[in-house]
Amino acid sequence: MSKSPNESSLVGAVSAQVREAPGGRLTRRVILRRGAAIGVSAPLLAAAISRAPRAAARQETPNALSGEPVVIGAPYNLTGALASLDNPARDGSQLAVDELNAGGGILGRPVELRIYDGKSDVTTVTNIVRQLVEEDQVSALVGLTDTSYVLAAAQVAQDNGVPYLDVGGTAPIITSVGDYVFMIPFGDNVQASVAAEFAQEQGWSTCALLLNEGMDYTKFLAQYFADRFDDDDIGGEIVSTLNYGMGDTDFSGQLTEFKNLAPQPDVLFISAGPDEIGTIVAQARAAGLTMPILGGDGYDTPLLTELGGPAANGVFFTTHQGIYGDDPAGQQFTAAFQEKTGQAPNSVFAALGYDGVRLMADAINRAGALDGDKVRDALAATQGYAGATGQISYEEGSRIPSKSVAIVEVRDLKPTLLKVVVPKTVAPA
Amino acid sequence: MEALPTTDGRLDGERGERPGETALRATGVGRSFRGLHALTDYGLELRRGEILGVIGPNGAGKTTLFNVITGFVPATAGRIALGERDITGLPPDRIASLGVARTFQNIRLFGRMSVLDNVKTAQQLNRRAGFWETLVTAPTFVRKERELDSRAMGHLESLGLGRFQSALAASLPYGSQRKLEIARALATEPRILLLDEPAAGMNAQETAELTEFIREIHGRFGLTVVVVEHDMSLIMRLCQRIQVLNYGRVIAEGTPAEIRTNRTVIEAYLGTE
Amino acid sequence: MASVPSVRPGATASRHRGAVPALAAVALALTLLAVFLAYADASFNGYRLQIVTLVAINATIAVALTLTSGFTGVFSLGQIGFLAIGAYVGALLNLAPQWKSEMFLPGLPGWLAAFDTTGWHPQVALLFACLVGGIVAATVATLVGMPLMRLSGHYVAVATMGFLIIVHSVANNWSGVTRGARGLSQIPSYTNVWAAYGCALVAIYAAWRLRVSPYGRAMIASRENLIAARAVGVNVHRSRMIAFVVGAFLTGAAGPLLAHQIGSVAPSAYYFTTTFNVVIMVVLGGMGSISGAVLGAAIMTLAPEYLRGVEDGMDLGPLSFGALFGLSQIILAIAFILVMIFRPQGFFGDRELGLGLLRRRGPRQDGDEAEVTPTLAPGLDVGPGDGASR
Amino acid sequence: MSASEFGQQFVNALGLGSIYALVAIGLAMVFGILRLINFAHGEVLMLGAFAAYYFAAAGLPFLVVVLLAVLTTVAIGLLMERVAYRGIRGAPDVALLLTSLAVSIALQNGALLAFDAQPKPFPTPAAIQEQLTVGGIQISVTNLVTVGVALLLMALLTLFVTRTRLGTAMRATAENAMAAQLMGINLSTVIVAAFAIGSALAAVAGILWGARVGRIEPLMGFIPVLKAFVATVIGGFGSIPGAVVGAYLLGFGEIYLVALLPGELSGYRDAFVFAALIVILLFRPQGILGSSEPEKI
Repeated sequence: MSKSPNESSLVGAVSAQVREAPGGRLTRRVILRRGAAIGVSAPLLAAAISRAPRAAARQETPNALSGEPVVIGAPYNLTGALASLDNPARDGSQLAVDELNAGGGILGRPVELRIYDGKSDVTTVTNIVRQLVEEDQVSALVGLTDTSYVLAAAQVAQDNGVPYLDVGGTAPIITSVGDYVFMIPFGDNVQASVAAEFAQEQGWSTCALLLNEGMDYTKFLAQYFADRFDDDDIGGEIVSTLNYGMGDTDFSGQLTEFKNLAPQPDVLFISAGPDEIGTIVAQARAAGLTMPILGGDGYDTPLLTELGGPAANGVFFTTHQGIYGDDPAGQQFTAAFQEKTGQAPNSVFAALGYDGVRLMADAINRAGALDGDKVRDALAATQGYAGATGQISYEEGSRIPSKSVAIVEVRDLKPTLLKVVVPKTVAPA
Repeated sequence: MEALPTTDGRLDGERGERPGETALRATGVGRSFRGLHALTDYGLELRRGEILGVIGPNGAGKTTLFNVITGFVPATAGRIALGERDITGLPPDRIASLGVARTFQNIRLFGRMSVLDNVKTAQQLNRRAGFWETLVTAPTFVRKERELDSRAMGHLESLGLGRFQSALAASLPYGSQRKLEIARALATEPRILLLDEPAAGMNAQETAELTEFIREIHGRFGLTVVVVEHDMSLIMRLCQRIQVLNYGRVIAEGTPAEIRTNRTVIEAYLGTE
Repeated sequence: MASVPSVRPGATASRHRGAVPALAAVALALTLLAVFLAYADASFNGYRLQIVTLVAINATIAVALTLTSGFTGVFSLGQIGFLAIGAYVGALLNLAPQWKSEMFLPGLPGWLAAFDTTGWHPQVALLFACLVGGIVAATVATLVGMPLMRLSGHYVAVATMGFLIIVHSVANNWSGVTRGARGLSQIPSYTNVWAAYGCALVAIYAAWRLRVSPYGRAMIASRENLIAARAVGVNVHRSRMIAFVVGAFLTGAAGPLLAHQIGSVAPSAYYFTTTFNVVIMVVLGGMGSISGAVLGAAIMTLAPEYLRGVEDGMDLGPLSFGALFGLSQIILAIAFILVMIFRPQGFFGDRELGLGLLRRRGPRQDGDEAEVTPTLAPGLDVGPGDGASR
Repeated sequence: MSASEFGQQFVNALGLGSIYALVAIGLAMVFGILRLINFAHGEVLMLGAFAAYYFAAAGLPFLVVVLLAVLTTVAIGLLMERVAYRGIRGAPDVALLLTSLAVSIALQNGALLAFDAQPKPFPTPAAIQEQLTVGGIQISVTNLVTVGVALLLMALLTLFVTRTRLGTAMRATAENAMAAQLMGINLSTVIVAAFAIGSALAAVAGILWGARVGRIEPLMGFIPVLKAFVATVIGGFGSIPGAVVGAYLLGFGEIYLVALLPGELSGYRDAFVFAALIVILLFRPQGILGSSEPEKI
């Protein structure tokens, strides 16, 4: 993973000069203080030691593969607000690369995943994607889980003709950036429609809605759900809509207000991300809200039951098929992940990150070349690819996969697959 | 000594004042801080061209008086007029632009500005540059700035500070800082100069020099001066009239000779020393 | 009376005599910059070109903040709010009409939705957006500044931070116009190095002209001693307002540059992370120094790029370190703490990089008070016609 | 708003305000003495919560866990003071503020590397996860415990600063550091005490926050410290009673704003809170309990 010297010339040289300027002045006392600085960095040293073995394993290249590695760029927000979503996705992508290297590689060549941290900052994300595309000349891009960041990255990929698989951004608008941009997850409109139709089946006709206006995912999901739930053929009614803020951890204000609705709604649709939902569920039950809670794939993490505890029972959500039930691809992924990391995948994003790399590898192999146009065409032609998150096919002209949606209920603290469905009507993207 | 760029003749003509007229009139001025009366029923008829001394024990309200006149602390009672103009309640920068300048008990210079810029900042009070002519560096701006430069330089040199012009104000020796503060106050081209303990921290020799300096600028700029001071030698040598404050009230007023022999003053003030 | 300060004889005269070589130096520097930009424009890939461009955009913002906060001592944490305003204005003006349609932005007024710059020359559209962005930001700054600039110290910091949070909140929630957290994308990439550096030079020039004018002296005086400044007739509120509004204009003008460079605008890009980044640029360079702000911007733009390689994992002898994402932030933070401990006034303090600085650098005194020694008088006290500082 | 809803929200706000208060006290104490707005205080809170998490995982009884977490954060607070802040005492306000921010960033990212980004479920003892129903009002025991603990600690703190030598020295230093030093008060002792007490309170706040929210994560410190910062401003910088009042006002403001605003506007909650803050600053720039002594001229 070394940079050749000439590559780092501009930025490196300038930075080096700049760095020397203060250095000359920081003299004797620096040495005294430097010891202190080590104190600050102790946690990261600890982390370094614990992560080292994984890095070593990555560097082994199986003998069977030969030639220059195929480099796949992986922009992820590994620090900052999005860290808890993107880190599992990165782990999934890394697992896929390890498996590829242990198997046939891509086009018989070893595979390298080049991961850069976008720091949950849009400008940094475009920087790293440009660096991956234009500096490191990666053959394809896989990564990112939130639409705002995906949109910025996708634009760079499109402009440079590099195929890009969006790992977690579920807003259908993503693919409007251009023909090199494909999604791994289904669109929010699909799962929201499934959820709305499921609510009708259960006879839930009034609903209170909680969402985070500040997050794409939750906002879109809620909006699509409300649109479909209102449709004449369902005839549901949203009786209250409340909002919470990015990074909020205390929802008691909103939940108390729901509690005081009279009559109580049949169901709560809580459009929340994985970070919040366990907390919200626990606080909702604590506030005396006993009705079923319904939501999307953001619920699909162990955090739901870890944080929610018994409160998580009676929670329903739509999610990616694969990990649940007896889908072989999903089971295989779960086992492999367990073996590699010592724990079960703790987020659906791990599976999405895994599928992203696997599908990209599959498309490159089908294209038979690293050429961007050919890979794009191969991706577009994907039919019935068995991913860990379900069957992926791109229909003519669409780069959002037609995927079936799983409906899961938490029973006895275990997510239990109810059924796998395709929505009757999809709310327009 | 070369001709000064700032002469008061112009002011006399423009403002239509004659020596002996009332320069500043305070009537019934009071100021209280949370019920504490720092200044009560204060009255003053400051005659144009005189040097008035204000003395009194610590906490007698001398600095409060200056703060009230210059607008830093609004009066809670009474009126203050500058000539015919009522300045009660005006903000300090307005009062400064109407011709009242002051120095401070603890020197307040613009420490990280050069000596020249300290003076220019004060001098520009009467010579505003337009925003756009500044931004595009119009010839008019260049001319104004040159003029400001040479006036300020002349001013500094006439006060014996010329050689420090590009030093930072904070780096000057103490005595020169005092002088610079006075020079800066003069650069606003005031009619009335308020000096708050100008001799604080000086030895007898320096105080004598300062007394001369004040007397000189008083004559040269045709100023009206009010000086608050603890140092009696300065007050007695300099002032034509003295007001004595105690507990925020004027307890005596008169010529140095009168004050020296005033029983009330001796009891209230000199007796305590 | 202790030490008599050393004095440069005939300083005024030498200032005016120095004008010609100073102008020549500025001309030379501009030529070198132009040559470098031409070279970069022709041969750099998009990544490097973006970094070069971002240096200029960040320099513009940092210089504007130097004007707003460094000169006046009024510490604003709201600068990025103006950047956001400029960026959204630029995006809304120059988005292609199909992206402004009812479907995407239902809350947009009809005339703005119909406003079509796609036929314009890109650079004209960009310039137009910068001007409008700057004007809107300056207008908002006038309204916000009227009350806020009466506060001082930490209270301004908190109040301007409140302004930032309000802007963020509006950007996040006013979905009909801003598309909320999703942000606006598909913004055409109009920004090039010439526009970015042109804007930066305008900002530097404006800040410098104000600095060496009565306005600048009033600002610095009110920073150095608020009470003394008022006593010599400085209208502190007015001079703060000028600094605040001009700073907002320059920042607002940089907004469209950033939007047209990144291609998307989202609230998360204009919040605390960016704010602190810019503040660090200014403090690192020296609050009150224009050239310090430029240097700070360059360091804070380039350093993270340079440090990215460090996060990838490394081998230290027998030890092999895995990827350590977050390491670059830690390194930068520790570096910043060290700078603050050993040089709290930043690299330049109040001074400017210029011929004067090089010529006048005296023996360094111990401690951090070096800048108050007369031998290190700031190269700022330049009179008219002196181009020594840039 | 119905009476029962009002009551429920009241308890809620009281709990939230109590946590803000515990954080704000630490901020105000350090600010009063050093003029330092210690943004890294939020990371002390975070590390206290994580310390509690790991000590609880070791199977220790909860009270021991709390005690150990407090000791851990006190050590961290003192280390922070020694390493980062001692070298910049007396530096300009901005330099102090940004240094604390840098410390905050370093600790945040260090924690991200050491603990992983995934939120961890906080091991709140089952006893305080209960719900009580009193007169039709649902009250969570966590809230009651939070309020109780906060009030107890504030009472102890009041005793400390009014009845002990060190406490008096701290107040004197906050009032006038120069005079206090002239009277023989050792500045370093006072600073160390302020950091120690602040960090101890932060650990408790971290644990209470963990119990309230149910999970902990490396980035959890920023929001409480931001809110506490606002609280200290509302109350008057450097004033401990002011910080407490500000914290409760903020707690109530937030909770009731969410309850009162129509749904489509509740996203603007922060905008309303901060607009209110700005208005308060304009009318009472010195804060609610801050003293308005004019600068001595």
